[in-house]
Amino acid sequence: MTPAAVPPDRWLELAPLQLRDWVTGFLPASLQWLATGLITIVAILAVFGLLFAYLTLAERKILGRIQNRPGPNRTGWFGLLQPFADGVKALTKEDVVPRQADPVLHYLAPVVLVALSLLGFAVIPFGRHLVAVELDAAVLYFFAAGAATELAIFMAGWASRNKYALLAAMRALAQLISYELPLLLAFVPVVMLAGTLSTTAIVAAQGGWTLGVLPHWFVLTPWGFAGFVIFMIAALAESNRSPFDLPEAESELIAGHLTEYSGFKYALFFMAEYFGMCALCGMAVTLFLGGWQAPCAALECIPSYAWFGAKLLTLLLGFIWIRATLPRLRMDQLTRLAWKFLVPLALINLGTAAFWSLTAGWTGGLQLVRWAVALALVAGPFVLLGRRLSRGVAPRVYRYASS
Amino acid sequence: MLGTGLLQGLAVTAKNLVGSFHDPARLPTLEYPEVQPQLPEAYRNFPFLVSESAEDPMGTLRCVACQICEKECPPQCIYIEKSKDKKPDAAGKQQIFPAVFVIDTSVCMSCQICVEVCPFESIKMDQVFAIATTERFGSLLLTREQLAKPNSYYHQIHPTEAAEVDRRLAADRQAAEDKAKAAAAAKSAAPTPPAKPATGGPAA
Amino acid sequence: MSAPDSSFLAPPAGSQVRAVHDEFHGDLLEVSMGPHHPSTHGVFRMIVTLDGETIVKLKPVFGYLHRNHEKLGENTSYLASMPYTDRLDYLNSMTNNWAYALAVERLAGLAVPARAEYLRVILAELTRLLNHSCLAGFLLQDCGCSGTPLMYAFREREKILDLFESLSGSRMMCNFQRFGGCRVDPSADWLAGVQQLTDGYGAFLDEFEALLTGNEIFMARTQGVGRLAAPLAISAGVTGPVLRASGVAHDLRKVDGYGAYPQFDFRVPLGDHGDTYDRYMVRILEMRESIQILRQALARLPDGPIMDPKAKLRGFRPKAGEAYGRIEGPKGEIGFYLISDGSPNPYRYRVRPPSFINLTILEDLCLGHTVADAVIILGSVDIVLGEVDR
Amino acid sequence: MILALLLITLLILASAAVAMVLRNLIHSALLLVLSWCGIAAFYLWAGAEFVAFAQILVYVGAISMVVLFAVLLTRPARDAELSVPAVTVLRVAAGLMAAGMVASILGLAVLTTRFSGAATRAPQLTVKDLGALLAGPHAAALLVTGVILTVALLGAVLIAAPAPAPRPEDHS
Repeated sequence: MTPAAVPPDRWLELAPLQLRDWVTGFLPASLQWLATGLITIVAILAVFGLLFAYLTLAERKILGRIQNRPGPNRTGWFGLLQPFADGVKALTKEDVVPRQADPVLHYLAPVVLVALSLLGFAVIPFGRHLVAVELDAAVLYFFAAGAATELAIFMAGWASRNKYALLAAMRALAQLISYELPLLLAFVPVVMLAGTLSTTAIVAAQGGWTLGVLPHWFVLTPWGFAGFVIFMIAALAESNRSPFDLPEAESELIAGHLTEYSGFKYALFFMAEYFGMCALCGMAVTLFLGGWQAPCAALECIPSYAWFGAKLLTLLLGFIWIRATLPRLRMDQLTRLAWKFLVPLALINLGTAAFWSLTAGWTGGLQLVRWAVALALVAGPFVLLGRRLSRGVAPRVYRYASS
Repeated sequence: MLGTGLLQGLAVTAKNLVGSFHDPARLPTLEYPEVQPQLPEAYRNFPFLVSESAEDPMGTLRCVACQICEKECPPQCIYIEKSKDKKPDAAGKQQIFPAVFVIDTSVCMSCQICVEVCPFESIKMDQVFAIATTERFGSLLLTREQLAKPNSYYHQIHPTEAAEVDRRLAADRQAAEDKAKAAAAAKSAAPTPPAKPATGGPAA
Repeated sequence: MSAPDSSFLAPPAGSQVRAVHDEFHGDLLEVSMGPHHPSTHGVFRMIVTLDGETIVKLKPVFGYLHRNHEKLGENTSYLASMPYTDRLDYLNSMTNNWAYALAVERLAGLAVPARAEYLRVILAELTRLLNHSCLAGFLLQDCGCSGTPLMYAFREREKILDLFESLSGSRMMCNFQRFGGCRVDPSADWLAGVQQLTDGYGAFLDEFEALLTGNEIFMARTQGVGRLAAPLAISAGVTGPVLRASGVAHDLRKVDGYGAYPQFDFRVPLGDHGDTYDRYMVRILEMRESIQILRQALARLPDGPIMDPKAKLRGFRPKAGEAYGRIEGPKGEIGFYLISDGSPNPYRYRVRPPSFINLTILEDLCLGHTVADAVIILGSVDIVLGEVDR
Repeated sequence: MILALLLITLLILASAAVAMVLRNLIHSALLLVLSWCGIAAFYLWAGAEFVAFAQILVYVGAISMVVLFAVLLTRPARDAELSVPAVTVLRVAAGLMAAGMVASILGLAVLTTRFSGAATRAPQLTVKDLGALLAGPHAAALLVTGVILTVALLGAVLIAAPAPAPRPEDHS
């Protein structure tokens, strides 16, 4: 048994960095910073590009299995070549631009969307040493980068000159305005407790274990759990995933803002959706699930980026699972859920976190009191606000005709 | 409490996700071209004309071109032209036969009405499962030659029904023979000489 | 459309039609939903006028699938219309067949043997299970589920279709009923298959309900949406589960007591609100009653012939007169009205399609709701365009 | 570094100018967003990370939505009518007046500010320092701004809210 501070296979942990340095070592010193940056960008693009490709396949497979059918399995072994077949198909399809459309915005929208959705990856720490840019205000940067994505969706919807697309554009705007707030409010407690806006510092703040098995992840505290749930709900809405896929709303708006898109531009939208989803899930892992930290001390021998990947995939699987199960909300219900439920809960959660932070010194029996109060502060408002939210909506008892 | 319904639903989908790996009832998909479907005996798609023998299908068609099916066919996809001459049928009786018998399968809706109204058990339902042609018009217009299939094929696809039909036909033939015999006996009892029994075709 | 209305206090958005344009709300948007829209259940078209997303006017347009069904019926023999009835409501060919057979039997004075009557009940209730399962699946699909409930419903529907196929030879276009009875006598194997299906269907319904009936999102989407008041339902001639969801106890199986239904013990579920959720739940409860009917019918299925010996296939010419045969189809009252002048073809052949008549109230249900609601309201009315357009 | 500043300035001014000239309101609004992004870039250039990201979050993420909403909701949806009406003397006069007022306020602010002699680089502030400043010496200003914004928001809601809907189930 080696001490946890110096894991035996440190080289695996550092392998990506050493590989990078080995490659840049061939270049003159003046160009090395550029090469390092480029390699980081290429690595992120490659990893998440592949993740996107196989996430689409995994989504179709899992949706299929949940729906009692095997899913795509014709292209390659277990359908493993399906993403590439889809890519070739999207590339070779005719790119139809409606005559009435605004050609510049119609073209720009998917490009802007993909570009913006990639920005967020820069500040997520994928491993102990793997973060593209160390920023003091990294969390703020992440959400600033994500804030503009719905603008691109609006551009797509408006530029298509299609009534469904226009409706989708309006929905996208309303959805963004509504869910930006709970998303931001949900991570404020984390910033408060960690005392920093830097992602690496937030992950570092969640390090360590109680008794070597209980990690100090924020999600394992009452306020952290509540924050995590609010964050994930808002993240679902931000990435336009079911049950918040209102801009796309297949059964209502045909394909929403995508109605007039075809070929590779259409694929770009999907790419952006999955990138956004991955980025938000990655941020959730960073903020609440301890980032790249291993769940217990004994498992620290596994490299940190593997833990990050495992947590990320778990959250993505959850997204797919939810998509397979839940029906879509209506626009007014969507905004009501945000303003009347998530925002108050997030604000109360801020108070819970403040309480937690102030009572950090309590020990022994007081520790129990601390947990009880915090749990009550989380569960009480949830039950009360939930009752208010679902007022007038309940299962019914039916009568039968008398004859 | 808010959320219990959602969790219940998630539990159901999770059960189905896991079930699809071990419970065949939760993965009923047949992977078609590799796994061919088990068609039930009653399955019907497109009619065919029954001939007595596989060697000479055109000579042994049961159809006598009575045109009832042509009249009754709801989408009117059958076209029949009667022959000018006659041929002996299975029982050796001289019958008219269809000189032209065409079914437009692009119109046919496999309703089985022609089979039900046929008094001669000569048109039956086939079990065409995969229908794809390279050409829209000619390939879907089935002629007499394409439609004729031997009785053994009928036995193969609808064994129960075919056996019953054979029994019925045999009974009819028996009854006809008995009747003919009785008539012959009556004739022979009568003073006039008996007619020569028709034992073969004219100039076989 | 473009004349600006400058009145400052515009009437509130809602079920009233307001000015086409005002300063605070902008333009009304006219959207043509359909005929190729993913959730209009076929080639149905709704021209909706939207204020924001609220519907202020809805004009249903149909006829894209018109096939001249009634005129065809007048120009072919009685028997030749039978396969065409399969194609009216292509989910429910068995009940369409029965309603048409019932009308012809009344016209020609044919009696149906007891075994055939039981068989018809079994097939009609299987059809009801099939139709209601599909409807629930489609409705949830319209609510935005990614196909999961629909796939579960189709999984069970497949079992029923397999039974239909092994009995009648075709999955959907069964063409099974004949004037004076049924076409094929089922084997013991087939009946065992029905028994097995009946025994398993309750468990499927339980699972299906666990999936979404108690789902908060689904309840919020459907409760209070598309309310249909009983007086409007009655005056519009609405029938079937849509009518019963509005609280009107009108089920032809009880009212007419046709076929073998009086011999079975079953209940008729009623809704109190007449909204989309009630229409959904009434169908789920009806399926549970159908299972009860199937159990009883299978247990008591009598032996005997399945055809009236007087019935004949060729040269069928009922005497001059008229008849109306109606049954409680899964979608409502499906009726056939026939006038005979003694010839092989009916003189007049008229269908009373439940989908079509239930659809006439669509605008009343949708006004004041949003586009998203219109889709699920349409789904809950349960239409099949083959029957609407005929 | 000066080159970067020039580029950023060019971007801000050009997009703002084009936004004013364009006839299509949506295009103008989107160019305005670009101009805001330019301002954020300027903050980044100046080393004020936090302000830059806050600028993007607030202006690009939220204010732009409000602008677009306002344009879409108060204008007919058809393309032909989305353009701004032609220039009239009245419009020019009003525009000039507004511009003059803004310019005079800004000019007044610039003129009355006393600049210290030597231009130094901005001190490297961390987020923590910013927070301490906002919650400490400038807490009153922050609170007053918050109250004013809240009041403005409430007023907007009151003006925009339709008469109470008759249907109880409509909460939108």
